[in-house]
Amino acid sequence: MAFNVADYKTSVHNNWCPGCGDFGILNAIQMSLMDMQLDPERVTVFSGVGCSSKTPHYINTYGVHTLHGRVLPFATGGKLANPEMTVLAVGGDGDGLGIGAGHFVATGRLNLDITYIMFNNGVYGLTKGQASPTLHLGQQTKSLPNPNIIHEINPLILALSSGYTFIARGYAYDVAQLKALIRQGIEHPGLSFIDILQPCPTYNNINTRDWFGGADRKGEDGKAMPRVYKLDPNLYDPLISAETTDEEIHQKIAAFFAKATEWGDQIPSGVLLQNLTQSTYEERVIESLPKYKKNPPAKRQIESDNKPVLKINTILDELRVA
Amino acid sequence: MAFNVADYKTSVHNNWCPGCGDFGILNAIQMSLMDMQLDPERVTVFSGVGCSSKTPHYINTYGVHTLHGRVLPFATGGKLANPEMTVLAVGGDGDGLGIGAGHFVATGRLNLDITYIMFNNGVYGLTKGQASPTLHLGQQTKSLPNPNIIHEINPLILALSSGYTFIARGYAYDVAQLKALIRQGIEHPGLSFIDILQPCPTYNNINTRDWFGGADRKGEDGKAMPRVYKLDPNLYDPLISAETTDEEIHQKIAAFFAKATEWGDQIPSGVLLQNLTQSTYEERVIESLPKYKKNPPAKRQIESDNKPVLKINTILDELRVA
Amino acid sequence: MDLKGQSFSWCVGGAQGSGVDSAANLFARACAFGGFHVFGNREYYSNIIGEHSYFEVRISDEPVLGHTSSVDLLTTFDAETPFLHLDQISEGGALLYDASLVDVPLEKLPTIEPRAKQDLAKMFDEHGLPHTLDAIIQLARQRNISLHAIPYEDVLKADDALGQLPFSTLKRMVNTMSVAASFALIGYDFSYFHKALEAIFQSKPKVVEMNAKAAQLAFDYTKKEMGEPTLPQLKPLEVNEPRVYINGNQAVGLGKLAGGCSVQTYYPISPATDESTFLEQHQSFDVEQGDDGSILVLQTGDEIAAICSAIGAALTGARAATSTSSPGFSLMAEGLGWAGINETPVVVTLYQRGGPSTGLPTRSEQADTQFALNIGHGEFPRIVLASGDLEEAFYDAIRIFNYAEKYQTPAIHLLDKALANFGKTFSYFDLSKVEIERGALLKDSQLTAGADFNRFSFQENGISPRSVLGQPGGRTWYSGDEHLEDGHMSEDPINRDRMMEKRAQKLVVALEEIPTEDQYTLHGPSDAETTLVSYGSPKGALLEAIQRLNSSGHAVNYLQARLLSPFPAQAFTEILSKSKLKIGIEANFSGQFSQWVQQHTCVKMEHLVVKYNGRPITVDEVEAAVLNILSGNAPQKVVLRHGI
Amino acid sequence: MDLKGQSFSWCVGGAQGSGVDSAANLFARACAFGGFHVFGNREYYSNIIGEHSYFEVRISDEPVLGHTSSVDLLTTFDAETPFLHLDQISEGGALLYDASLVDVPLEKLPTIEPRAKQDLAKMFDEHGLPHTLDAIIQLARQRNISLHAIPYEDVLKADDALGQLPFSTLKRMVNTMSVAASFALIGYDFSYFHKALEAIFQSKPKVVEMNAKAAQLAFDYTKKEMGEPTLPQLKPLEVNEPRVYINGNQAVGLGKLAGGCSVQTYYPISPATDESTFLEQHQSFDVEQGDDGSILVLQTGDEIAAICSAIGAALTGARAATSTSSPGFSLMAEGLGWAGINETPVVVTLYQRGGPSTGLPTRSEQADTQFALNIGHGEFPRIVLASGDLEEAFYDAIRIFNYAEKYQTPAIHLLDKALANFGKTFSYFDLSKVEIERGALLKDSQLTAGADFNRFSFQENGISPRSVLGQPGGRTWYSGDEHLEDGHMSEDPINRDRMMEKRAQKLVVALEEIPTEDQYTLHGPSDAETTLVSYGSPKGALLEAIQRLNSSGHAVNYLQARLLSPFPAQAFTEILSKSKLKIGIEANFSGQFSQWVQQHTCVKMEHLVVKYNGRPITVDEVEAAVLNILSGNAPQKVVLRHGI
Ligand SMILES: Cc1ncc(C[n+]2csc(CCOP(=O)(O)OP(=O)(O)O)c2C)c(N)n1
Ligand SMILES: Cc1ncc(C[n+]2csc(CCOP(=O)(O)OP(=O)(O)O)c2C)c(N)n1
Ligand code: SF4
Ligand code: SF4
Ligand SMILES: [Mg+2]
Ligand SMILES: [Mg+2]
Repeated sequence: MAFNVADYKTSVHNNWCPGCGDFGILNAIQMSLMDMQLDPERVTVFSGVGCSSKTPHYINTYGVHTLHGRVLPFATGGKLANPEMTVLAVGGDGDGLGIGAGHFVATGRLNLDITYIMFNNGVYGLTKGQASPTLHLGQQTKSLPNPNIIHEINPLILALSSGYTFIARGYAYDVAQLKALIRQGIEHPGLSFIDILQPCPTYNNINTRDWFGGADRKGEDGKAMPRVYKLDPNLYDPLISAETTDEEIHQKIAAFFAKATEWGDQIPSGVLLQNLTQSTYEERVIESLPKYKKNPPAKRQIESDNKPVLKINTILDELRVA
Repeated sequence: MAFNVADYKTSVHNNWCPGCGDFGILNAIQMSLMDMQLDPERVTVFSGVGCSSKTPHYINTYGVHTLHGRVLPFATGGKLANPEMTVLAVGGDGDGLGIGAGHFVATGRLNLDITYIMFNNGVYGLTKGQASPTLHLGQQTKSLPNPNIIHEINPLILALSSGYTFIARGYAYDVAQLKALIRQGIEHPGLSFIDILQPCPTYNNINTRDWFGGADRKGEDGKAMPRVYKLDPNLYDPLISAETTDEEIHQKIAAFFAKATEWGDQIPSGVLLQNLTQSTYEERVIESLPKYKKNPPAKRQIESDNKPVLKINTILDELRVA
Repeated sequence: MDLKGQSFSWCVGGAQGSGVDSAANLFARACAFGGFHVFGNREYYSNIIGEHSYFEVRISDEPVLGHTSSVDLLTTFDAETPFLHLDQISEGGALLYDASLVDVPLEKLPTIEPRAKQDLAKMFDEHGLPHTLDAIIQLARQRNISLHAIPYEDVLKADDALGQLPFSTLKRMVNTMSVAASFALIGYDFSYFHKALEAIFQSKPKVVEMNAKAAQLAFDYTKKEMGEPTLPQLKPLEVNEPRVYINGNQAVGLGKLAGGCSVQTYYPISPATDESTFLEQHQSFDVEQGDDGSILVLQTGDEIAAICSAIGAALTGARAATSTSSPGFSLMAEGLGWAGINETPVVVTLYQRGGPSTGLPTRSEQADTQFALNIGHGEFPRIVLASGDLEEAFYDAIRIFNYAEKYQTPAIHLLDKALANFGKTFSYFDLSKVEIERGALLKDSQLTAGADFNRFSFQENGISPRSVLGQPGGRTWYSGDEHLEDGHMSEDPINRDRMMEKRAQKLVVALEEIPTEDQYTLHGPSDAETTLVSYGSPKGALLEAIQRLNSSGHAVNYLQARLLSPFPAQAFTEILSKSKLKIGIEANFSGQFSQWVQQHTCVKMEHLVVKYNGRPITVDEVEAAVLNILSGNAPQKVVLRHGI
Repeated sequence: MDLKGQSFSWCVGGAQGSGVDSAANLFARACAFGGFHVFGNREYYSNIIGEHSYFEVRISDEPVLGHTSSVDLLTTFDAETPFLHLDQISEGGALLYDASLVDVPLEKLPTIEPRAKQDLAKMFDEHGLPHTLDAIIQLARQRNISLHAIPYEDVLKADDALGQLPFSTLKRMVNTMSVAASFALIGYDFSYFHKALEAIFQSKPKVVEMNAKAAQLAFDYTKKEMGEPTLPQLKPLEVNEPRVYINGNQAVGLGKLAGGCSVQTYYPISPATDESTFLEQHQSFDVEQGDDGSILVLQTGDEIAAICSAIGAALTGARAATSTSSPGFSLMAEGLGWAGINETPVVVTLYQRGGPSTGLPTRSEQADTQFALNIGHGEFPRIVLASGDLEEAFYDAIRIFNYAEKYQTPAIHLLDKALANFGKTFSYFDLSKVEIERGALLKDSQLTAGADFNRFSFQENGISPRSVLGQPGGRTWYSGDEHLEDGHMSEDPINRDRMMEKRAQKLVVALEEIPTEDQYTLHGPSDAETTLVSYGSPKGALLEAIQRLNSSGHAVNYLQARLLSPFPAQAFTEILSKSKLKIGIEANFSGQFSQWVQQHTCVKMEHLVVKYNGRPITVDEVEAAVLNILSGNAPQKVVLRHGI
């Protein structure tokens, strides 16, 4: 049975603003699922709360639209209980790096096999355009009464420090690249993070589609020189594998750092890091609890004819006093 | 008036376990306050909850023993309302990097002028020794039924990614160095983070005083070769100032990274980063609200003969409709 | 048609982002400039652009207390609004619509909710009508609603100058035109419209000019086409006082500035954020003496940080608050408990919204009542003060800081989305009515630098003189653990009991000290046999409803609670015992406030009138529900269901 | 002296980390091996090493229900314990103490609370006694308490072999010696002591050997020095059944394993963590068929993540729970609301501890009652089931998953620190008494892959058949926003009303379906004029107290609530209406459960008996309070203050 892209779409009316970057991301997710021919009923898309977090309602898989900032813990519980499911987590920059920053870090440490896609628009969209954690210091978008006095966070570097083993950046209007990145993220065995530059035409009048596209920077040929560029695989190798030496790792981290901090006129996109040397959380569980592999929590049989299956006496014997 | 070290001590019975590394840190804090001759009544020590967070009760300044994980937001409110106060924030690794990880990141972005001292013992001490976020993957301390399956977080790197502008590491049993580090942290104009390796003799039987001291590693002379060593100022320069070039900054970050990831047989201590190029939150407030400088919230006059001082009509005029 | 009870209800609807709010603002201001009292109710989706929103404006020559279920003039410029609001148009009312949209099929309107679409389709089928807007027009005609079609685009296109402009520009003016046409229908002096237009777009003369032109076209067109007026023709009134039109968020913000709040923390959340934005805009303001009028507004990483930072600030002596809505409030449970045990005066402004969970983020409910009264594990005193209207919201925003400081305890200012977004015209507020009372806050001169100090000293009234962080001579330890008088941790059972009793005592004292009129009000005839028991935003609807009921011979009064904690249980018991029929009225499912009353008085509410569809209770709903109950045919629980 | 009502109370105290728990464990086990029923109560500071802790063990030939205020034998090996516990020793009781400590001055004991120190000093001064332990001995002598001094160190030093060991090693054995000496005083068969010692230190034969030796010395020394026995001499009983000694954390952990919980999330917090540790230790276990007996225990970054991850797991069909205590619970408010609106069966095990805030982290209170019943903004159904003793705790831990799944709603298992740390001997639990009921959980065969599915379909009983994440044919959208039957967001007012009503209906059904005996129990004579109304951990004390009261001619019964939400209001109203005097008894300040009853029944509790010093209510306290109230001299609110 082959799934086509329509199989990943719902009929729910999409109420994002016209021109919102979210549309591109939504398409890319749907296309990557199709690309991989993932059975929509075996996929769950979790989200937080925000414009971007409405995404699951538009994707015809299982969808879990959770709480503001809590997408990762929800997704963690779902994935660990049913590891056979493909799990995507999606949400805004406010969701993931504002109220959700603690979970962003904690989940990084687990390296469980989910893919986290962050719609990074520099604002809290759904609450009408306040500065989000990625809005740069000193910038004043439309709805701010004063320039932003809180320093931005760099999502890529935070992901690195938190232990994400696949770190990429995409751009909402480069759906082809995005689709590939999401697929790579899903295929990566471990926790993937994809930071997506997402213009919010309604509230972010600084990092606009024009700005990312370099409409204000015409080259000699009169063409816009886009700010977002793709990492050249010949010049930048994001892979850390068992063969990579410590020395090389340090070099790669330094290169990662250099790329991750590029901003302004040159904004790299593509895979910035893929680390294959870390075990996943699921593997670690199996090490101490081999039964998990065959019978993860969602699949365990807990009753037989409505009676508990636990052999309780075995445990009671340990506690026996008479 | 000169303060001596006793002026920084309370008569409250200290109920830490005998041999706990916390004692050394407490002493170092008291000594650095004395060193700086800070008036105890102009200092507030905030803490979270945990063994280490009992610290304020032993220091004869104002003390605010807050909630588990919330030391930084409390301290932020206190400092911003009364910026004349010297504010220290103290607490455990669980407090700061477990439940408090979100605030750790968010506060880094503010770069306000407080000093955060983390008692890093690899365990949740007060709740009887569960793995804390800094306990390394695969380790099994005394009270763990199974080896730790969650990857550790590196506090130094997390601090860097979060925007802390002073990052140092101390060791609980090197009180002299610690005292100096804390003083530097307090003197640093901006947010300082001091990660302190703190043996917990009761629960952490891996990263013990002996282990840090290298008791298991005898040199040729038969002497223990300590794992913790001091960064050599001739070889490692942590300072980023207005003069530092972008190129140098990248080098420094790479060097920082290399040092921050050293563990095992070589554990660096000292100042790992001091960045003087960032404005503090207080400075940024003043830029858009110059009145803040002279009359911060705690000092503002809000009434005159019990009557509100607001000239309300000025604002009402803006909203006038008839 | 008559101006019913001197009031006239107007409503404009349309897609979010299409100018509904501006239209309402224009209408309201123009009415206010003409001397009318105005009341506004704003409804919108949790969405930025495209979903259906509407604004009801009710005007009168007397202050308007609430809004009604029906509207006298429904003004529209899209296809969706007539579909959704037809039923709401009053007997003898009017509908203004875009003539070019009559053929728009119901099915082509993606933002109409599936249930509504089904119901409409079914109704059309039953009436043998097409599934287009035309069906609505026909139904309106059947109901004798006066119909006013205006082809906005054609009207504009017919103009030489405007006709040249691109369609997208023209479209941005239909909202203004709909207001102008409305004024034509009610025969209003058009100069007030111009005044309002200028006031609103002060800084954009080009916008004013263009819109004025478009408006004139719409006004003239309507005048020409309308025939005999069917709506009341409104004549401007004289006003001898300056007035403002403000909404609840602004009223509270203003109250905070007046009350000396100098730190506000927040994390964005509807419908609370606008208050913080208002404060950010007014972070610097004029004061009677000196130049220190300022407030520090801190956007935190989440609501946990918001409450904790506010507490940290409060410990320094600054008056500190945080403002939030239901989900954010859920995250403040632990922080509030800390403030409770540490006797810290911190204010939380809570705008309740439709719950549970994310619920109905932009709709109203009073469903956090018991939660606010019980939030936080363990027991600690708290002040919970609930405002019933915007005037109370303003003064309460000041008073609550007094209570917080006098009783050294967290204080919750309980509001809701309805109040946040209700708008109303007011005379200028009078600050001479209020005092700033800082309670047992110690001056530096009352302390001895370096000396020992017991922040939590045992006192008969439970209130210990308070120092602040950094103050010489007031050195204190604060701890979330149970503590001694000096603040150091203690698990001693005897000290524990004393501390619990000390803290609880403060609320006993508060109940004695807070003026009765700030605790509750019995509105209407005190000897009425029927008593409506309520708190908060339904106040306006209740007040007008009991007026109507009493005029029609039903003796009904209304007991409004303001102070929910500490609760004036004895007074309530006495008042309620005198009444034969007690009816709890509130905007939630289970009658939470009635349960609170029952828990404290053991007096049963014989009936509950509740509403939980997220739309505020209207005057008509209250009136009808009470009449229904009085008729003896109502169930124990009457559910109000008006709302679009 | 007699074995009062067949029971004997023993208490050991000492610094945390000095072996108090091991001593108690030894004593309890040895008693249990000898056929006695054992009940234990453990008290300790929020501290790792050094602060005062104690363990009360009460034994009898019948099951012991609770603990008493007094102890018959106070066993000590430090100086602090006699200072603090002297008053507790019963008439005719005994004190065992370290003879070498008599000169230790009160002032030298840093861990005694300042208030206690002052009071003791004052008392010594009044009696003209020195401020040393000797004063206690003298006071005990005055009270005819039989005194047994044992010079632990000297006894050890006198031994050839042990005497050689370093002092630090010797010191680690005084706890064992104190137990041995205790057994000497009650003439117990010493072989049970040895059996217990071996059972406890199974894996450490050297420890067993050394301690056995030291114990023998203490036993012999005491036998020699004690003179005529003054305490009851206990003879072992026959047991014909296997028994366990377990505490509340273990009972709940076992229940979860039996109930099929396969995901447990937690963030460490006292007194809940031990349950999760128990589960981690038993993450793999034997089952009747196959080999899949396992539970995934996930330590999360905080309690917000704990509840959210548990919900995520529950959505996959796994039975999922999280276990926490009061501050952690405060952080779960928002998550619970999400589970509520999304009809997710997630279980929260809540061990209430002394609040507010960090409060008394290792003490007990029932002060989260109303909070648990109202937690979360907005209104959503929830099951709140409260266990009164360890047996109920075990079976309820199973049942609550059934309720959660049948009614598809979050469920709170309400416990407290007292229950967590109470220990009791039990016959083996009988799993044939319980069923696993999964409610409307759909099998794959009941669904059609690829077809549309309405997870929240409207049903008369409110319960919609449920699919799980990843299940073919059950595709669902979950949202914290109000939603349609398929789970997609909706702000339609009519759908909203229906969804609210659907969700609320589930609790109506639950109240009909849950067996009455699992909702509440009326203990004692059903026609008694006086009714004690309570829930949770005071059960044991209440049961024994009403036995005593009825034996002494007072007709008193006790209405125990188990199901707090949905609340059996009608049944309570009926039962309470029959009673003349209603007394609410609970471990908090304001009588929260009584208020809950009042809110639902409007029946007033004439008296409240409350305790809020963090120590569990004892049998004697209940008895005395009720007698006091019956005498007519008691205030409306009686406060219990026993506790050390
Ligand atoms: C606890 C809580 N606090 C605040 C909110 C209000 N809120 C809803 S969406 C949002 C921000 C959304 O910003 P982001 O995550 O960046 O998503 P975007 O809308 O930009 O896609 C906020 C603050 C909430 N729903 N819950
Ligand atoms: C909300 C909340 N969750 C859990 C706890 C329980 N708790 C108290 S201290 C602590 C951990 C302390 O660990 P750490 O911060 O590393 O400090 P340490 O004791 O090791 O110094 C925890 C989990 C709490 N007090 N509050
Ligand atoms: S507000 Fe911004 S992010 Fe939200 S839907 Fe509109 S354009 Fe997109
Ligand atoms: S448990 Fe560890 S960290 Fe806590 S006081 Fe004891 S030694 Fe120190
Ligand atoms: Mg965003
Ligand atoms: Mg720690």
